[in-house]
Parts: sequence; structure tokens; C-alpha cells
Amino acid sequence: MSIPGSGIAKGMATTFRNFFAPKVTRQYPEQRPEIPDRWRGRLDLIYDPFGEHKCEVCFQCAQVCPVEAIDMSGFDSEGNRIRYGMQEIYDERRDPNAYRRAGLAARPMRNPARWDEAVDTPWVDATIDGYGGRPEALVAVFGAVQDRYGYLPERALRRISDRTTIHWAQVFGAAGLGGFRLLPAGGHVVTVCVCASCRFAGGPALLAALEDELGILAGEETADGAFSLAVGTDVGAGSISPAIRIDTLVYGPLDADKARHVVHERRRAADQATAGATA
Amino acid sequence: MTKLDPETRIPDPIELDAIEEARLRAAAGLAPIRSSTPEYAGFDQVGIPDRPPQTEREREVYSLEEGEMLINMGPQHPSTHGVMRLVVKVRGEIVVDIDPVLGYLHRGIEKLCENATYTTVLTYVDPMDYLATMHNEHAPAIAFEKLYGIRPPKRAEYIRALVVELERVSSHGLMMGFLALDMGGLTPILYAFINRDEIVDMQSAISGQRMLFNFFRVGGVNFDTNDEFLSRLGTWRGHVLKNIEMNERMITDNEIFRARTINMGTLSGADAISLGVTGPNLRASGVPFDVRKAHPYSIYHELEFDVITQQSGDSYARYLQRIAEIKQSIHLIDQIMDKMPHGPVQAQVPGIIRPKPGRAYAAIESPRGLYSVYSISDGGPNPYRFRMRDPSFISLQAMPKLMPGRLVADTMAIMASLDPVMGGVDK
Amino acid sequence: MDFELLLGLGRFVLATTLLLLLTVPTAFVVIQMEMKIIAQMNLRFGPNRIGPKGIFQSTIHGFKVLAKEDTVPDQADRSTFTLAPWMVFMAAAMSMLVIPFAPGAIAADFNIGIVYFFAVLGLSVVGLLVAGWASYNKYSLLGGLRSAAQMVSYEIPLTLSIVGAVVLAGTLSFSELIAWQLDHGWLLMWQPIGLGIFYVSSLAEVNRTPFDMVEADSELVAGPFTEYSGMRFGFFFFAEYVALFIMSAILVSLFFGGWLAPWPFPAQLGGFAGTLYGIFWFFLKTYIFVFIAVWLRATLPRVRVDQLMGMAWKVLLPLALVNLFITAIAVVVFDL
Amino acid sequence: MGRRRALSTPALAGSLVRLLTERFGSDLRDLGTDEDTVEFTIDGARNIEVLTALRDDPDLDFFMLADEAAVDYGLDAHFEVVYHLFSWKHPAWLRVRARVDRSDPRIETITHLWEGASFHEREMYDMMGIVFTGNRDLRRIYMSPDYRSFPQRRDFVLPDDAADSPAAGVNPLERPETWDLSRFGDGSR
Repeated sequence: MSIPGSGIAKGMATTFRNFFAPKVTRQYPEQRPEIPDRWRGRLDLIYDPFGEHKCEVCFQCAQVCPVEAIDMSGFDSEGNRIRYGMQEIYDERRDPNAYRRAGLAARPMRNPARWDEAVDTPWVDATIDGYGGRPEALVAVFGAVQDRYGYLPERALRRISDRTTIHWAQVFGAAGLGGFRLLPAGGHVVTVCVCASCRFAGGPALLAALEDELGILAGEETADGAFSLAVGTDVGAGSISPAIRIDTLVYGPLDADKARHVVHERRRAADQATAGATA
Repeated sequence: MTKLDPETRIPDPIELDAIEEARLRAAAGLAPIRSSTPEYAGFDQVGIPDRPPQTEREREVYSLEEGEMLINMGPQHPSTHGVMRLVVKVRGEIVVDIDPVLGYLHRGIEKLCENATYTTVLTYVDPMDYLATMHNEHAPAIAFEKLYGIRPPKRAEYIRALVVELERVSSHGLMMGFLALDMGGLTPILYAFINRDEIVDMQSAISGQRMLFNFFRVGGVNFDTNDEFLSRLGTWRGHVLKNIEMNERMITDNEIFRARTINMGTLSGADAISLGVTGPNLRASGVPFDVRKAHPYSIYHELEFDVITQQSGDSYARYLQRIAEIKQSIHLIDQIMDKMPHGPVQAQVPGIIRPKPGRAYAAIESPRGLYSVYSISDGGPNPYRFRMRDPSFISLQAMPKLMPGRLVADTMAIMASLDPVMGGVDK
Repeated sequence: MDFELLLGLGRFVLATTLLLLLTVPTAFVVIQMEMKIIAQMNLRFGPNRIGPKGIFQSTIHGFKVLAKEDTVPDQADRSTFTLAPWMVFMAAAMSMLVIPFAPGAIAADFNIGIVYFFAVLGLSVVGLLVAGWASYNKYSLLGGLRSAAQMVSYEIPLTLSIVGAVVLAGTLSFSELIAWQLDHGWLLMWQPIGLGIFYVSSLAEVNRTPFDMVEADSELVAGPFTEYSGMRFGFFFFAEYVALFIMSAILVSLFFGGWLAPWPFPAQLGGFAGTLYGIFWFFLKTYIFVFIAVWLRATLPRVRVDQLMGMAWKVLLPLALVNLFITAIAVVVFDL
Repeated sequence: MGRRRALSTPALAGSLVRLLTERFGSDLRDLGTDEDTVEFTIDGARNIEVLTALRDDPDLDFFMLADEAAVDYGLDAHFEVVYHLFSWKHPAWLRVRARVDRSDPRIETITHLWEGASFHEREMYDMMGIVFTGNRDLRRIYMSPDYRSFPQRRDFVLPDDAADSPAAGVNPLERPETWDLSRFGDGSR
């Protein structure tokens, strides 16, 4: 440092020069930032041409979120409210707490039956081990469990998660995707696909034919409880549209007659089985 | 619920909470919370905890002599570098003692990481030292690679070193600005942010995010370099030194700045080692300890550089040290760009990693010093124990050593020269 | 009643009202300058949304401050807490009375204008001290005490620095001082040391960077203003910027010839046009010094409180005394 | 890229291993080398003795405490306080693992050797509940002073409202007691 004040003068000169220099601020709404090609910060919720949400509540985004930041809820193909996320954030935590604060007795859970269902844990373990306890065998294990219980009990899913060390979210998500049921239901579920491609290929005609064949409307159950009819977009059979699904089996491409035939065959097989059993 | 006499007026909810709290505290055998009634009111008592001191040191800090008072700097204060509370015991304007109170930003990252898979741990550590996010990912990545027994490809190592050195330039550049800002200089911080913004744009071009990059993977990096990144890097390289020099002209020779930093907060080398101060702060005290040189990791043994040190160990030396390291990092970036090999950027690694049981320790040189990770595997998909040693957490211990006898005005100036980041301090 | 007295009274009331009204736009202009100039020097644009080029930003801020909730801390001393902003603001507004804007445009052309000015300006320290004490906040208290120490210390070199000029000109009236400068050239050339001391001290006196100990946002949050909000804070804020304007104006009147135009132009004109001509030059010069103050703020860090006091007592005061001594000798020897 | 390519360090670390065995002899247990680390286990009661020797011995000269951490090895095991040291003379990190009894978690402080250990020890006290005798400032550092639990112990379960609902601990990752860790067991701990 030579002359006292020279340092201050240097700074003053810098600021004075910058007073006239071009500015670096981006004027945001007029001047858009350049978004890099790899930008990962954008989330889009997009609608399909029919005005329906493209989001099918498959939970895949929530599953891959490494910090588990995504909580989501929606309705599965059977119309049950399903939810992904830290469970206690919603019902289990908020509700009893709210009641307690209000000085009331904490209410029981909304759907206690799901937590009390009896599951043969050793059998589940044996099944998993039978498939090697590997993640690839998840769907096969689901199939075995659904064959035994008619649906996938939540206890069993948790057991599978613990046993295979697959994250619970992934197990639950996988169970929601296929033709697996998460609640006990009677009879066979016939699901008519109403995804975009099936609609173009004649899905509505199939639905009408099946409603006629079974004598019920979508969302209802036949009087004898053997069949229930549903619509869904999760059949996932775009290459063979229009398609229907009976339980976990997918049929397609079908026209109205073929659909009637398939269902009729299925009913006949069921009747035969019943008859055989009674005989 | 407390029974209320129906004759009395209905208390408002805040009052009810206070009654309930008093009952709970009485039941637990705790002393009642001091009320704000006038007989307790007095300048001297504000800031003293409402319980007996737990340790010798606490008694020392919180017992006041005639003429002393406590000031809470933070957790909300214009210049505490985040949410930290400094309890400053002052006699007039002279600081007698200082007690850093931490934990306002504690997120339990170690615990979270112990419940996450090895891949997802790398996202949790991002918001630790949020000015050096790439560094935060570097140490766990190295530790997990040691545990799993793989090496990332050569090109991945070079890309890692590149982004990490870029981050160092931006972090040290910001320190220049923050130091001036804490002394009342408005402008250097904005000039520093020009530089940082360019680096952040560059990093978002390569990783897709601006701050929490999630760029490192076990066994490599997420993406290879692309044209956008390289062209931005070229532009930036062209004028970065000019930008740094512009900021230097504002600060380095400024008489006021020099008067406030030279011989302020002087830390001797022996003291710094004993206090665990590392990084530029330690090197400013004359100890040539740099993990990149002392215990080379990644590809630093292939690069040419010297450990820069300063002799005086005061705030000004710490500032000069940062500038020298910026220039050194730019030099390293040039070397890395020259030597960068071709090849893959990611080794073959399964989706869920289950390393063999074992322990691994990985230390790197972050802009604030030695940042290390100690990870234990039990063979499962998540680390059994995941420990992070953050340099700014340890550096804060120097504050009670440096402050006594200085003025209140120096508190922030000296703290800014140590350059702690609260995200790292509170984990 | 005497018509002359009534006329004088009326003129006084009118002038006071006009000056009080002038303070608000002055504060707006200075604040706007501060925002815009610092932004430009920081390589930002600064406010550019409200009004053409953003010129109404500070006005909008003023109205925003009006609309804000006015809080008083629970344990504050309510009466003094309420009074403090007024004291500070009135100190600034009252010192405007003696500012010589142009020939014939002085609200009160006292023969002891300079003494009056320094007496009134010193009042603001009382307001700041009271604000710091009444807020029941340690930061405020420290800020208030700092302001007392700083302003009392700096008033001494500030006053001494112009004694030289007063001795030279042999008057305490602003208009006569300017008249002297018309004859002998601006005092800038006669009193360069005095000018330097005056400028540094005046920055400290109005709490501008690098001497803004009182607010010191990185140390004391906002000093005595920490607990203030709404219009009370607005008064402090206005007073601060009005004081900056006043200090620049006084600097211009004392050392830069007041309303006198610089060399190539005729120094002053007569009649009403002359008043406008004087006002033009006066405001131009004043705002140049406001600009310099803002420029300093954009560049410099803050000095520490002990360095600040040391500078007042160890550097500026001896220098001012030496300056006075030299001036006095020169006046006696050369019989100026 | 290949698996675990041997670093050059273990070869260099050989001299350190020799030195350590010479100095401490039978005090060392589980002396081993890693890629770039030499580690051994000592008894918690002997930590001051060993660390002082490591710091002050001119041949060893471990002048810098790089890290001090605690590990909980489970309900039926022990705590471990782990020191990582650095020396210019040896190109390897030195890891000293000191065992601490879980039922009486006490160990001598090392703040008189390295002042900077104070914050590490406060953190360990806060998170693990290990008491460092002789530390002048053993307060909680992250949690509030009236907190009564040690969150990083393995037996710590969040006292959450969900815990008394039938869905207790919904996320299995948060329920260590449901983990079947037996299949991971291979005698490593």
C-alpha cells in the first residue's frame, strides 16, 4: 500500500465504471432464462385429448423420488381410494390427534378390517422363499397370494416387503398396477378397458355388449355374485385393443360377440366347477 | 385438561397452552417457565436459560458480573450466515465471552441416511453444506465405492474433479462477498454472485439442477459433459479472472477493510490444529495441510499444484488464502480439461447396492476444510452407520477462542472470515 | 397590530409550511437516487417497474410505510417511544429553515444561521438516544449509545472545520457568506483542509456509510430503529435522507458558493429569474454531493466503532485545530 | 472397471503396522489394514494412554484429529468411539476404535489433547448418550436442552402418534424391530 486512500480510490473507480457498464440482471417475465436440456426441475401434469388426466396414479414417480417427497392419492381401477406416501401424515396421525385435541376419545381407524386380516405368515414366507426371495419374483408371489386369499392382504404385502427388502412403496406400487386386488371382492372382475386406443377401437361397444350379457351396469355385481363389471384404463393392452380383463387375464382384440363368448365361457367353466364340486 | 372454574372468564388458547405446559412441567419436576411479569423484567436476564447450568462452561458463560449483559445474535439476525445463535456476553461493546448455540437447522441427516439405500444417501447429503453441494456428494461416493469395492472410470473421476473445483471457485468467491457484506460493503457480494450464477448455470447444464445436484453416483457420475456445459465453461473461463479481479479491487487494498481484518481474529497454527480447524482457515495460519495433497483422493495425484499457505493467520490472511485458492482452482480446472480422457462415466453397479460388511473412511478437501464420511455396512441395502464430519461445524469452535476482547462489530466480521455454512454445521 | 410584523409572521408561516412540504419529496428523490444508483453500481437495474423507469418506487414505499401496522413493544416506554421519531424528524426539518436556496429564497436569513444550523442538527441525537432507550431492546440500546457517542464526537470537528471559513468571511449568516464567496471565490480554494474535515464529519453526522455505526445492519440489526415499524419507522427513514440532503446543501453553501454558478456562466442574475437560476445551480450542486454520498455507500465497508471514534479525536480534531490556527495567522498576517 | 484394485498404500502402511505393534504390543486388537486406513481396537478405558502416545511419539506423530464418531452396535452389543487420526509420516488414516460398555457408557474426554474434540463429544453425547468424563461442556448441541432421548441409538423409536395406532410404524424402514437382520449376520459385529 503506497498512498493512503489509494485502495478506496480503486474501489470508487470500479463502482463508477460499473455505473455505466451493461447490467447483468435478467428481467424475468420479459427475458426468459435459458433452461438447460437436462433440466430436471420441471413437473408437468398433462391432460389427454379426452380431457382426462394422464396421471394414472401409478405411483412410479413417488417410488423413484429418492427423498420420498411425493405424497399422492387417487382411485385405483376398482374405485378404491389409494394413497402413496408416509401413511401417518394423513389419516392415522392427523385424525386421532385432532380428536384428542378436541377432548374426544380418539376415533378408530376408518378401515380397521384391513389391518386385522389374518394372514398365514409362515406360508407367505415359504412362498417367497420358494421363488428365491428375489425382486424379479414379485409378481409371481403376488399371484400365489391372490390365488389363496382372492386378493392381496396388506399384511401379506408388508411381509413381502420385509422379506425381500424391496421398499414397501415399490411393493405397494407393483400391487396396484396389474390385475391384483387390494380389497376382498366377490366373483370375477371383468374390466373393460377405456383407454384412448381401446375407445377408438370400439371399447364402448364391448362395454355395452357385456352389460347386456351380464345384465348389470359397470360398477355393479351380478345377483349371484359371480361377476362384477368395471371399467378401467389400467389393462395395459394397447397392442391388442379393444381389450378386457377378467381377473388377471387379458383378452383382446375382441369385438362384441367375442367378448360375450369369452365371458360366457368363463361362466360355463365356473358353473362346471361348482357343479363338479356339488356332485 | 385443566379444570376451569365456570365463573372465570374463558382463557384464550395461548393461555390454555401455558396452563397446560406449567402443569406438565410441574408433573415432570421441572422448574416453571419464567413469566414475563415486571418483577422478572430486566435487561440483564434476557437470554439466560430458565434452568440451572448443566456444565461448568455454561455456568461460566451465563453468570454475569456487574456491567455485563448477554446479547442473542440470532437465530434471526441479518448476518449469522443461516440460523445460528451466538450468545455474546458483552461489557459495553467489548465481547467478554461467546457461546454458539446450534441445532436450529438440524435435520438428522445422518439418521436419515442410515434409513436410505446407498444410492439415495447421495441425495440426502446435498443440503448439508449448501454452497459446496458437489463436495458433499463426493466423500460419500468415495466411501461407498471403497465399501463396494469398485472404482469409477477415469473420465468420471475427471468430471468429478472438474465440478468440484468449479464449486470451490464459486464458494470461495462468495466468501469474499460475505466477508465484505458483514462489514457493511454492499457491492462485492453482488459481484461474487455474478460469478456464482455462471457456475451454477454451468452445473445445471451438466447435472440438470442448480443447487442440489444429485450428480454423483456410486461408481461414477450421472451424466457426461455436454456441449452446453463445455461452451459455458469456455465462456466463463474467458472472463472469470477479470471478474475475481474486479471484486479484489473493491476489497483487497481498501483501507477500511484492511483496518478491520489485519490482526483481527488471529489464530496460530498450533491452536488451529488443536481446535480442529481445517481447510483454508488452517492454511491461512501457516499449516500446509490440504487433503488433496496430504492424502490424495480421486485424481489429485495426477494434477500439479502446490499447497498455498499464508503466515499471519488473521482474517485478512484467510481472505487472501481464499483468493489464492480460487486462482489455484482455476489452474486445476485448466489441467483437468487438458488431461480429461475419453470413456464411460459410470461403472456397472446394480440398482440396490449391498456391499459386504465392512467400514470405510473417505475424506475430501471441501471449500471449508476436511469433510469426511465414515460409513459402516452390515451387508444390507442401507448403511449401518453413516457419519459425516463437517468442517464448518468444527471451525465454529474457534469463535470463543478468537472473540474475547474484541468488539461486537468484530463478531460477524471474524465469523464471516471463518466462512461457516449452517447447513453443514447443523447437519 | 403592526403590519410589518404580520407580514413577517405570514411569510414565516408560509416558508415553514413550504419547507415541511418540501421535505417529503426531497426524501423521495434521495431515496430513489440511493436505490437506483447503488443498483447500477452493483450491476443491477434497480427499481424499474413502477412509473416510467421506476421513478415512483420510493413514493410507493412511502405509501406502503403509511399502510403498515404500527407496533409498540410490550415493555417499551410508550410515550418516549412515540416521541422519538418526531424529535429526529423535526431536527432535520427545522434545520432546513436556514438553507439558502437562492437569493431571496431563504426561509429565515438569520445573522447567526450557521450557529442555528449546528444547534438544531445536534437535536437529532436526542431522538436517536431516546429511541434506543425506549425500545426495550439491546440492539436498540447499543445503537442509541453509539449514535450519542458518534454524533457528539463528530460535532466538534464538524463545527471547528468551518470556524476557519467563518473567520475568513467574518460572518455567521449564510447569505453573507455566499456574498463573500461571490467576491473572493469559493471557499473551496481558501479552506481545502476545512472542506475535507467537514465532508468526513458530515458523513458521520448523518450516519452515512462508511460511518453508519448507528444502524450497522450486520451488527445491530437496525440500531435504534429495530423495534419501529409503520409510519414511525418512516419518519426515521425520511429524516435520515432529508438530513443527507441538508448536509449536502450546507456543504454547497459553505464551500461551493451556494447558489452561485461556476465560472463560464454568470455567477448570479437579478430578479425572479435570478432566483430560479440560483435554485437550479444550488440543487444541481447539492445533488452531486448526494450522488457522491451514495457512491461511497455503494463502495465502502463500514469502519469499526472504535476506529470511528479514534478518527474523530485523533485525526480530525487536531487537523481542524491546525487549520483554524493557520487560517487565523493568515488572516492576521495578510489582513484578509 | 475392475473390482477393488489394490492401492499402493497398504504396502507403505506396513511400516506403520510394525511401529504400532512395537509400541503397543498386546493392547491392540483386530489390527488391520484397509485400502488407505490402518485400524485397531482398544479398550475404552485406555483411550487417553493410547491417543497421547500416538500424538506425542515422534515416530508416529499423529498430530491431527480428523474425526471422532460414535457407533452403536445394537442392544446386546457395545458402543464404539472411533478416532480417525492423520500424520505426515504415514500415508494412511489411522482409525482407533475404542469400545464402550453399553450399560455404562462412559469414556475419558480427549479435549485436553485436541480442544476441537469438544463439539464432536457434545454431538456424541447428544445423539448416542455417551458420557465423556472430564469434558467441561457436555451439553446437548443439536437437540434442545430439555430433550430426553438419544436419537441415534439403534433402539430409538420415534414416539409418534402413529405408534399407538394399529398402523404403528407404517414405513418398515422406520421400524428396526421388524428387521430380520439375521441373514446379514456374518460375525462382523
